[in-house]
Amino acid sequence: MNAIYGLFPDTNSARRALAALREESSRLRIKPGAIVLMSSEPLEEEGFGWEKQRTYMPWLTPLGALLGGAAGYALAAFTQRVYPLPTGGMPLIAMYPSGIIMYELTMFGAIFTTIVTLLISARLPFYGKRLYDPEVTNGKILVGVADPDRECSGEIGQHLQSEGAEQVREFSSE
Amino acid sequence: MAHRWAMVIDLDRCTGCETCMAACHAENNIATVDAKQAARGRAMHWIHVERYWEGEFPNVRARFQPVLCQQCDAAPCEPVCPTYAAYHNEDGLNAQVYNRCIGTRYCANACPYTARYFNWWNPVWDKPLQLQLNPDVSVREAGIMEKCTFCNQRIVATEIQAKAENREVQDGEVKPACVQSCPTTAMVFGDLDDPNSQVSRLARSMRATTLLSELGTNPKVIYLERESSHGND
Amino acid sequence: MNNAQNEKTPGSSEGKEKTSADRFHRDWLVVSIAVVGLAVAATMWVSAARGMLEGQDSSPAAGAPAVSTPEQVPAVFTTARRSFFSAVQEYFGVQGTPVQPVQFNHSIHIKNGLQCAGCHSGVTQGPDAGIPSVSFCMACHQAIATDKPEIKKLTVYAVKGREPPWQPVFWFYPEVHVRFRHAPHIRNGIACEQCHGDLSKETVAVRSKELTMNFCLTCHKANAVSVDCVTCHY
Amino acid sequence: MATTSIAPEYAIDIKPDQIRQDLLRPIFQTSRRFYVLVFFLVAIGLPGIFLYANQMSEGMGVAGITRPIFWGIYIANFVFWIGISHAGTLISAILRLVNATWRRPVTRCAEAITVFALAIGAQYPIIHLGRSWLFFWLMPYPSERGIWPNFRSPLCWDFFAISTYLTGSTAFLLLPIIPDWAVVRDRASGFRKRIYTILALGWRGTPREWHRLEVAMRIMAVAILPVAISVHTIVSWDFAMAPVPMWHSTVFGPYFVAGAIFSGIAALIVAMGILRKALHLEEYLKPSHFSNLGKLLLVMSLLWVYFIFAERLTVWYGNQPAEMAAFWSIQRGRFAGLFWTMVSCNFLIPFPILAIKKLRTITGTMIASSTVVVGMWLERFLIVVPPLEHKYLPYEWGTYHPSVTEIGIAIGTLCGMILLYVLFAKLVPIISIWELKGGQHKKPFAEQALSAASRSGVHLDSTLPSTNS
Repeated sequence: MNAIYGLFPDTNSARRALAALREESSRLRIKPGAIVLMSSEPLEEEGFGWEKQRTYMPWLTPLGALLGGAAGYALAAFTQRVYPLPTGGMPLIAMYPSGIIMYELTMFGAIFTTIVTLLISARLPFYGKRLYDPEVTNGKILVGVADPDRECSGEIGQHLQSEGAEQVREFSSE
Repeated sequence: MAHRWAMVIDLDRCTGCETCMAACHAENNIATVDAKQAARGRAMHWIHVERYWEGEFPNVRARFQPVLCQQCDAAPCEPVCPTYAAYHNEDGLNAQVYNRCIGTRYCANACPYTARYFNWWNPVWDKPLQLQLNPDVSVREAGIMEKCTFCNQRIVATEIQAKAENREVQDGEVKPACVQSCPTTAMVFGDLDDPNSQVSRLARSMRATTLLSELGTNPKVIYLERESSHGND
Repeated sequence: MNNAQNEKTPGSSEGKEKTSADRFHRDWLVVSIAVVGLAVAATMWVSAARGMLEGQDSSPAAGAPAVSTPEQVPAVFTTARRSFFSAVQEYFGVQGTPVQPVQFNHSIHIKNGLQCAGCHSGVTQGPDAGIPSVSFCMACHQAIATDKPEIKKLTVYAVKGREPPWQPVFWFYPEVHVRFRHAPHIRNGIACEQCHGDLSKETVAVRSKELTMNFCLTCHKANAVSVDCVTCHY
Repeated sequence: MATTSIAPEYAIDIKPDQIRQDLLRPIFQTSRRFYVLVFFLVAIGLPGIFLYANQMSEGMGVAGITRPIFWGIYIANFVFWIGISHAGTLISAILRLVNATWRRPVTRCAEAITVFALAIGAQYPIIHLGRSWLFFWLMPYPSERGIWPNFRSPLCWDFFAISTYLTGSTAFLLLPIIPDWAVVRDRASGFRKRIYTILALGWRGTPREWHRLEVAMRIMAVAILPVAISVHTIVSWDFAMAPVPMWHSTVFGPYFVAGAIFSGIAALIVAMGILRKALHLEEYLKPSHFSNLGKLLLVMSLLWVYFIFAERLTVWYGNQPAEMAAFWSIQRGRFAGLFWTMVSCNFLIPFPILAIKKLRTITGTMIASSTVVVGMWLERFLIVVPPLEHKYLPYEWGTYHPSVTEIGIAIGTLCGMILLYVLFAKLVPIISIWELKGGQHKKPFAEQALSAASRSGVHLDSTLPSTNS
């Protein structure tokens, strides 16, 4: 993968660069989803695409919780039947204790699903080589284009430069 | 054929001779501890005789009450054990499975009678005293909870014998060591499910009572109160 | 906790500061290891000494003054494991392979028409199957196969009037607290080989089946016998 | 989008570069004091391990517990540490949910207390076992015996509750550290760089990563609260489910939870105070933070007094002989000194300090918190021991004195906890760098994340939305 990107000192210039790239995307032959943004803190302001982010996580978590609860009941019920001990006429599967186990496993399911969903949907962990610049954690905002068209990459670089990029760099995974 | 093993102890007959304690120690391989440990409360007696004084000096009278695991029907020790080491079997025994015990000691806390004993150390016998250990009963090691089993080894042996002879276990056939050794026959052991057993008849006595009955543990050790405590003394 | 020391040290060149700091760190490392080692040794010593005292105290004869000298400390029987290694072995249920004093050949005896209970006579009566005494063996072997080397070994034991130290093949660690009774199993028609394997194919008995709890439970459940814990564990 | 203004007393007016420099300093610079501290903690704590090994080889007899006091300070410590663990996640989750902007410098050091106190506290049920090496029988796993744990036992509930809470709070602590580890990764070199590269999971800071992290943290904040409550309720049921006089009480659940939060806040204030001095975080942990947490501590102190009053009054009115024996031994007997020390530590001393605004300074809250931590340990001790000494049958009463083994192990675990915390503060920025920066000029993330998520269409497949808006 190749990329060209600029490092911006503040949100305003980064936002302008983003807007410019989006506007000119067809002319610069930028593929959909190829514009890359990286920052050292969440950029929740308008113009950074935050409003377009969407995840199934709030739906998957209750699902995981349900699965956890069901597993809790299955565990409590199954294990009691495996080795049925005399209960003196009381139900073999004790209701309140099973409820407590179910409750804890419900919460465990929810928490576990959330963690797994986070890692999968954020594509973490990833240890291969991919577009990144350590300047990001210095507070710079990285705006760039992945796999730019070879003829247009120079122009993209100029755009980035003109919108206030401190540096324009190129990245190649080879 | 399920049973409901129970014991009746007639307090009028108990003389406090503590033969039951000695018999229990011999039968069940109960570890002895030294004086220092005993003073710290670590002596183990599955059955022990409690002494009360009645009346004002000099007109006092000693009263005795043998206390052992009450083999509760609703035993507080059972549900709290995380490994099912304390559980109830079909014969109504409040059983303790040594090999399942991991030593949480929760059952001992839950037991209102403090009838459970913990092996604080590995038991020690001077050689050749180990030769008198009962081979029918295991020797418990450190970290394990133990308590009166109603001499389960005798119950099992009797049941096996009865089965070999193709008959039912007779009333009075099973005798735990304490019952067997009691010189005044203050203790009677038997099946509470059998309405004609001696235990059942005595348990229907007007004098029948249980220890800490207000706790609802429903013990299967039934004490026959002293006549004298009704004012006949 | 862990910063700013460098700020406080008087200004000097970077390199010099670093070497002195390095030496400092190394010194501390040495001293730390030394003192930690000492702490370990001291604790172990204290606990060992205390353990010895406790061992004496908890023996019933501790009250007697005579036991204070080491040679008079009575040999004791205890459930404590002999060593850490044996405790680990027991924890993992390692039983090892027994080495028998005499290479007893089961298959020959069975081929010659002997029954298991003929020699292991306790099996129909009590908990233990039992091993016949050497005199029982000699009843036949005074006359039969006296020239075989193993029989000669056996004869030596018989002449000395001592039992060969047979090693158990099927046994449980005390910790499992199993009280197994042979007699009821035999009475209910359980064949010996169901638990002990086919001895007619073995010479010296080997542990051909692992007698785990699952092994017992499978059979007990299949035959609708009690699986109550205190049927076996007490 | 409007930005919320932050009250001036909480505003941290430091440049991002300076923030990074301040917060990363402990990671890259190691002082002598760090080595001295670690050395002493190891030296003092190590005997605990050997005492425990000795206890396993000799038997539980080396501990002071005896019949009928089968539980001693092992269980008191267990409850105490689990209580301390309610410092972080609970407080941090509540503050996150109510969008308290002043929480930002506080959350991570609080969450770290949770994780480590829980890890230490969870050792105690194992340490106190007669046969510790079989502790895994408390866990449900298929075995050839076909016997599973008894789900009716509160100890089994403990296992589930603590493992859920430990998983949740560890995630709650670790997830927001990932971006900070990325910061360290980009500055480190050599061996350290390799370690932090692994820890940072390849974090880059794309909008997708940030968004998922923030949604996850919001969900976690909601999910961890009921878990935290349930954990200490279940710990209280270890006692309340046994028919022991003074244990068998319905008030124990909320009473323990309140006590846990109480001791947790106190431990947090103590830890913050020490961190502030040791790591020179005066610019970050301001007096207003201590004052705010002090107010919270004040509320919990009052709640604690209310609960202990309710607990004792009902026992006293009930006047049951068995309960009264334990009751009087605490109020007037052998434990009276400890009881009144506890009341002083938990209420009489901290109340005026925390209630009077002039005294609610950093020093003031530190003093109050220190006494509360001591007082809450005494409370746990008084819950465990006196009732066991006075059960139903008077001829079974006994006395309990902790032994060297028990005290040594207690000290060992305390040192272990501090050591873990010191190492954590050394390896991880103890204040979240990105959250601190984010909090300086923006609306709290959670609200925004959710409103953003709800407004837009599902978009899972790109790092940034395409341009056709």
